[in-house]
Amino acid sequence: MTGSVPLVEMRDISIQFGGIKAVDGVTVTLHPGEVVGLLGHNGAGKSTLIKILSGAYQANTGSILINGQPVDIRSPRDAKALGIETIYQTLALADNIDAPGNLFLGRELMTPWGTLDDDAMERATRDVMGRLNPNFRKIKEPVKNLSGGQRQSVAIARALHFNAKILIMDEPTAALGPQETKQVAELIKQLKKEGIGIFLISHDLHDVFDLSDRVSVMKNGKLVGTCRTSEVTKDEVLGMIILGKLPGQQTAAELEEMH
Amino acid sequence: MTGSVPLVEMRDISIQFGGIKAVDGVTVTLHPGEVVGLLGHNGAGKSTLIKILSGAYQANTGSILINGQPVDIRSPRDAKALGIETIYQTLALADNIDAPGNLFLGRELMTPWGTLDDDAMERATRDVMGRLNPNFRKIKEPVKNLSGGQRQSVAIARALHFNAKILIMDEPTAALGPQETKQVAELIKQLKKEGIGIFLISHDLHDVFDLSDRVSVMKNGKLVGTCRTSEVTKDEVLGMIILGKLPGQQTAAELEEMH
Amino acid sequence: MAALEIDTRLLAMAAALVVIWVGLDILTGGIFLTARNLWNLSVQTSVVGIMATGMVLVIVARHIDLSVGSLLGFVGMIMAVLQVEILPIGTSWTWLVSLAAGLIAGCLIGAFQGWWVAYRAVPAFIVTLGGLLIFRGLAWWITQGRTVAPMDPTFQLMGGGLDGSIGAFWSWVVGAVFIAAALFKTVRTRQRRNRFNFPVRPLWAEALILAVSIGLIVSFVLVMNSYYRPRTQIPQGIPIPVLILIVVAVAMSALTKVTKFGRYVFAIGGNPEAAELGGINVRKVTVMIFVLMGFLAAISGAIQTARLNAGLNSTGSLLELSVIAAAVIGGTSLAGGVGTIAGAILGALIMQSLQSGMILLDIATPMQPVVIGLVLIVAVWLDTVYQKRRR
Amino acid sequence: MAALEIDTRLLAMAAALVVIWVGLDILTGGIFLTARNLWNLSVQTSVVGIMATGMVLVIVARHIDLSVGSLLGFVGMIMAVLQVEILPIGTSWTWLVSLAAGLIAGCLIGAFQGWWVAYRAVPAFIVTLGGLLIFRGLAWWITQGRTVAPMDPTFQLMGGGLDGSIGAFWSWVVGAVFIAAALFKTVRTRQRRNRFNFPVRPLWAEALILAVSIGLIVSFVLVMNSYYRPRTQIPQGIPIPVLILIVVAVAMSALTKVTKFGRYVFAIGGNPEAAELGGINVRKVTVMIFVLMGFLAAISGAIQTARLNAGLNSTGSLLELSVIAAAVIGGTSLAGGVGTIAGAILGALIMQSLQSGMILLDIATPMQPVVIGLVLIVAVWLDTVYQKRRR
Amino acid sequence: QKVVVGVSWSNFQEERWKTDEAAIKARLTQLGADYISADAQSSPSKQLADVESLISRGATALIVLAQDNNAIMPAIAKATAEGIPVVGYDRLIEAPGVFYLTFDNKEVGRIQARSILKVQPKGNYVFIKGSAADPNANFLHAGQLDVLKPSIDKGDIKVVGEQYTDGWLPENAQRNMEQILTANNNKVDAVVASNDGTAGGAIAALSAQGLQGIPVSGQDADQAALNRVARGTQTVSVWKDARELGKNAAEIAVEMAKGTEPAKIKGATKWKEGAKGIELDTIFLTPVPITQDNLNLVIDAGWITKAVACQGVDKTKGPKACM
Ligand SMILES: Nc1ncnc2c1ncn2[C@@H]1O[C@H](COP(=O)(O)OP(=O)(O)OP(=O)(O)O)[C@@H](O)[C@H]1O
Ligand SMILES: Nc1ncnc2c1ncn2[C@@H]1O[C@H](COP(=O)(O)OP(=O)(O)OP(=O)(O)O)[C@@H](O)[C@H]1O
Ligand SMILES: O[C@@H]1[C@@H](O)[C@H](O)OC[C@H]1O
Ligand SMILES: [Mg+2]
Ligand SMILES: [Mg+2]
Repeated sequence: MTGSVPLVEMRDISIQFGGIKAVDGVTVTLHPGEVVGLLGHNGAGKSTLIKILSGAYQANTGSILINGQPVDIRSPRDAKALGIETIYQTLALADNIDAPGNLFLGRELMTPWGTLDDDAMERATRDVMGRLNPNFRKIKEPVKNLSGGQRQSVAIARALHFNAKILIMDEPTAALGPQETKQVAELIKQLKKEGIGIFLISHDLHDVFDLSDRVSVMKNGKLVGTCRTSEVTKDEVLGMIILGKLPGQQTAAELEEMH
Repeated sequence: MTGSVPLVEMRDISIQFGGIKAVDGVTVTLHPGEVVGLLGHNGAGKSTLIKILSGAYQANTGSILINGQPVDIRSPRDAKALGIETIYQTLALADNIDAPGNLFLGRELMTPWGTLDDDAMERATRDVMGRLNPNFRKIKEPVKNLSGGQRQSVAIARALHFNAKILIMDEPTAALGPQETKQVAELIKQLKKEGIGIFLISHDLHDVFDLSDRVSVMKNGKLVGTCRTSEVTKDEVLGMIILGKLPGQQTAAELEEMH
Repeated sequence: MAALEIDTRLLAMAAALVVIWVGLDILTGGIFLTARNLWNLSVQTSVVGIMATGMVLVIVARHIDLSVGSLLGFVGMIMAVLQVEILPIGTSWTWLVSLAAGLIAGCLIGAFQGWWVAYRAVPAFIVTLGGLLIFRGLAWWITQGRTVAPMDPTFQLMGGGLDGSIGAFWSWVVGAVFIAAALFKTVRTRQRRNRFNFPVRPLWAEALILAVSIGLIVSFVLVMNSYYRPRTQIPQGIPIPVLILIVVAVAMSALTKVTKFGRYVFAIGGNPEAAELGGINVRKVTVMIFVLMGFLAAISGAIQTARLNAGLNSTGSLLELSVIAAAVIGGTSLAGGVGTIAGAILGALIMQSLQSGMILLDIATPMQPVVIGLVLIVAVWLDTVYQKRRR
Repeated sequence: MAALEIDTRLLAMAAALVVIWVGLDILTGGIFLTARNLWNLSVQTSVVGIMATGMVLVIVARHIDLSVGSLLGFVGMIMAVLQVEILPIGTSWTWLVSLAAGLIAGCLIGAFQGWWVAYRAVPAFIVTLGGLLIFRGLAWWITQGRTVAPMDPTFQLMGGGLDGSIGAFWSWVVGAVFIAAALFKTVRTRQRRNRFNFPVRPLWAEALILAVSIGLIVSFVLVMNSYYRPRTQIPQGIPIPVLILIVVAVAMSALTKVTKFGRYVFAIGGNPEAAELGGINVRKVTVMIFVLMGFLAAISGAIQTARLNAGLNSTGSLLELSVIAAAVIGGTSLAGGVGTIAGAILGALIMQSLQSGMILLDIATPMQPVVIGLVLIVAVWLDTVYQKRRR
Repeated sequence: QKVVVGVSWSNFQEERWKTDEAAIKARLTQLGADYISADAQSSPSKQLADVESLISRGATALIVLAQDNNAIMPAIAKATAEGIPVVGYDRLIEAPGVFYLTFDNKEVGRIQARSILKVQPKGNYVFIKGSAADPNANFLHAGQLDVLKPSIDKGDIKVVGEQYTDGWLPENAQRNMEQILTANNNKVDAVVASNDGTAGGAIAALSAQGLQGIPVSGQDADQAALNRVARGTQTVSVWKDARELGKNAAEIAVEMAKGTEPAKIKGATKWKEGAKGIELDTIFLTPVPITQDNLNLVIDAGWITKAVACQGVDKTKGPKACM
């Protein structure tokens, strides 16, 4: 798989805030039907890296290739046009608008008269939310009145509903309950089958190991390395995260230290 | 332990938003040196319940007793005066202020001249953050420029620094990396030893089982029940969360269904 | 009550308006609720009302426009100068060309201000405070402070002066159109919701709401038709500026409720960053909002200039405050994300009723702003309390 | 450069001011940078500058105060009436009592407005818009529009008129005090940071900053002392209103930087909810902010009234706009949470320099607001650009 | 039917209008007519609404102090259509049938200029004009130039500063004066200020430079201004006896309400020198310059008490009226 043209290639990406490099020369790839876990300590630069792909930030240097073609992503609109959907760590919901409004934000369904088709959007929302979070009732409520997990469900539903080719999930289940988390895991497997490429950021090593084909680990803005999950242990990955060294370079003593 | 006077008793608490009961007749208790896990699906009412204890909301009905004495908590100030510290799910940080400023917000250290002692606060912050999140450097940066996990570290540090008697932690590790999460777990064990009572809300069943003495499960605003973690299995608790039934009432078929 | 599914906040405001009207009528010994006064009141409300609908969008999107008064004055002056000094006097198209030029100028100024706000990230407060100074200065500069008069006779009709009403027959036609529209909308909504098996209002509730709406429309036309031209028995009917206000209100209501643009404005107000991340072209929408505001201010400028039958450099001074106040009294939140067109118009009506009421009551001049100021504060406070209760 | 650790934003503004000054000096053929003009400029700046320091806090806490102009006028009128019509004329304490009464009135009005904002949750925009109307009305109402004059001679000194300066000797004393304070602060800071082994500025940087500060203080005193009393060789020295401005600026700077209150104001601006959850009594702090604003407006009211040597009902009209503009040009963010006192005073100075400069240049009156408006927009834009760059 | 006279005021910012109002009210009461009023607060559009309200309230005659002589026309048209007679008060309203009662503004400007010219025939002159938004400011200035133009042309008088005063606000006048003094290094010999408020601001600026005492003009005979005249810091204030104007207006309004034609009003003369050349029936009252020499005029007339006018005046050196 790694031989073929990757769906996404972020090449030598750097960005700095006020002189400090938040992401520093990072290269990652993603193939169709693949899940790549992005790991790293807090502040490692994971969110910043994927926000460059989703159009929220512009890299200072480096390039992005989609299907081998260099692309110029200058805004979230550009990313969406390329089939990149994102679940942001901050959720990015319009608090004063209800779930259907948020779900279809920027891609509203219209009646033949050219007006918003609120009923159709409500219908669709009930469907998708029903699958994701069966306890969810507050369809007509502004999302600011929802609980943390309910809000996250809305954000997930929005990214899933629009046939993405590339999906970015930044801590998609941080606020979700066990049942809802399982639903999302199921969904990821489903999407994988459909050939969608997924960047998954999560602090839950179990989840990442269950779902990812490869993991890329970052530390202090730099890429430590990328491994196939089938070829490393959880402890070795933890070593990458904490020590910032590739599995081959980790000593037994260092690994012991971690526990 | 359950026999003695509880440190906290929230008795028959209800609150409603726009006619809908978010919390409905819930009673929970907490003893000194005890960790009580609060579980439930998204939107079950966990955050709302503990916000009543922390003074952010006022209950419509019900009463709160601290050490057996009824108390009237009308504002976060009242709660703090009673030794109740809270880590909010939303973190509740002032984005434009740096980590020391947030850590000491409302309880600033002063010089003998009656002015803010910024140096002393910076010193103390470096100490506590160093323990919690060793990668953390951005002491003088407004917290809006921190990563999700860095922000959460600041919120945790704030709650821990002031010798709480009662600690409320609403998803304290949702955004934390594996190493940072472990630090927090260690801290909880440490605080337990010191006789502090802790309400812990988390979606990570593993964590909750590791750390809690008892778990209280909520569903749709109501209390399903409370169990000692030593007396139930994870699956039974999952059953309580999803089915809303006590372990004794769950049928094998229902439990099977869940998987 | 719940079955009616109506915006109770608007209802509360309407109730407040009724209380104010009845109170003023009693205090003025029956002058306030005469057809003549209501007719005058409606004309006086139109200028602020039209702009308040635009201000709702501006404020919902978390901006503010302090320049509308100056903009109105400047555009009014442009139209006046065109009619009096540049275009040939007395042709059938003079009024049209000058009106069009004014509306275009309003849009351009709006675009100019919107550009600074959207593409240069200068806070709207500053841009429009600058605009307030700039356009007031330019209005003066055009004629070096001279008043320009009189306006083209056709143009004058927009002001609702002596001939500026549509008469009894056309007033009834307008009423009939609105009744038909209300009926049509009710039926369509039921059809569409039934399509998805969504719950609909019970029939009795639907009927009640329709009956009240029709009743209001009919009473409005009746009142407008009971005010006669001076010393005749010929009914005035709906004044043209009021007709314009009605059209603007309907159009703006539709814009906020059933178009993408309206949805985006609210989304931006709820969370500008989220709107951007959601793929909305926030900057474009922002410019559009200010263009719309400029356009509406230009309409108001035309009405005001026509009504005064003169272009003055001072026209519209301090009007921005009334316009913002109308929007806010009408339930628009200065924190953004919340507001309704109908509310803004009710707000304008309340403000104007108080203002005229005080003149009728002969309250000492310096005390008039004091009363208005207090009412403003108390009105918004009551609304806050009411909102909290409902939560 | 980095070793200097100074607020580069303030530095950029100071640079802008220098550019404007030099530009105006060239355009006016050397009139602008005469001691006389700078002396006048400093007096003219004091009224707006004093209020702008308070406005910084108001805006940082996510509020706004539109009433300061009216409040100033109302309080000024109270003081004038007390001096001329109520208290015995010519006693030694007349000015003191009336001044105290005015300051108390300012605080009370501030408390009144703050109470509505904090405890009744009415947006400050509305409360102070109401206040703008109310206090302007009351200022008129007190004397039914009559001008009240002349003021007590001692009181007049506050206006910086003919005798209202402290002379050469005391000006040097003031300068010396400031130099001593600068030295003391530098030493203390180094001591404290060394206590914790925190990094300190390199000695050369410290010395450079001190040298520049002392240079500025000395030049200021020199300029104030090179302006002589008319037709004499006696130096005027620092005018009293400017002295008041300096004291206010220092006090407000300290308030924002080294007190709990200041910290809380910024926290509220950053996230009001978080501040409340953090245990801050947000409502009390909010009331205090408005009390402070009222107090500062009252001081300005005293200066303005003394300067005009008359109480007028129109004093302070539209001044709120200059005050807000000064704060915003000075880097205060209307979104809350960000702002500095020094910036606000620089902002006031820039605005006033432009205003006086245009009169010296004899720019047509109506064009003056046009220029000010454009500069306002461009200044804030440049600041935004600059801020973005630094990120 | 009872006569109800509605008075539409343009504003009350200047002190004089309160006196006008009192005079109108008093005379109407004597005549047994009702007084109703509204204040447009300097807004022409509010004035239109005001007139509408006055008509709603049953006015049978109107006295209108126009904020703007053009924008007032629709209001006049409404009144005329309703058959309500109108007295144009103090400021010209050029519409057929309106009775015009005034002091001529241009004449006021001329008086101001003449008084200054008399004490300072040569030198550097400054014009502190009225509000740019008030057309009256230009009429006044035109009158001033009528008188001063020859001297300016000859070069006797040099205009070294000329500024409008935003909103007639004294503080703006003060700032402008300060800048003009700076620009001319204090070489200013006379100030033609357009009313007493702006004169006050200008004098405050002059005093700060120790220049109090150079000639300054004004108008309205404001109390503070008369006191300045007594102290010698202001040269002249043009007194337009508002009480006379008010009393006359009340009488004319009542007569017209009872059906008297404008032309039949006692003392009315025909006049058509307005911009549009419409023939109006008018009565002009004469404005009087008040200087130290005739200060007693206003005191004797009861316009101001001697105590207020002469407050703080040196009894030995002060004007005769204060002795
Ligand atoms: N301010 C509010 N206004 C209206 N409804 C609210 C408000 N806050 C919470 N709710 C509702 O109350 C219910 C309980 O919310 P709460 O935040 O307590 O859930 P939770 O158990 O903490 O969920 P999560 O695990 O997702 O954080 C939810 O249905 C939510 O929509
Ligand atoms: N807008 C910003 N301005 C300045 N610094 C920023 C900004 N956004 C992020 N940073 C910094 O960049 C670094 C990387 O942040 P990022 O959010 O990418 O971390 P992360 O790996 O997603 O961490 P987490 O697991 O905590 O979410 C952090 O040190 C953060 O403080
Ligand atoms: O009397 C003056 C009046 O004529 C003018 O219009 O406004 C200013 C007043 O002082
Ligand atoms: Mg992140
Ligand atoms: Mg929660």
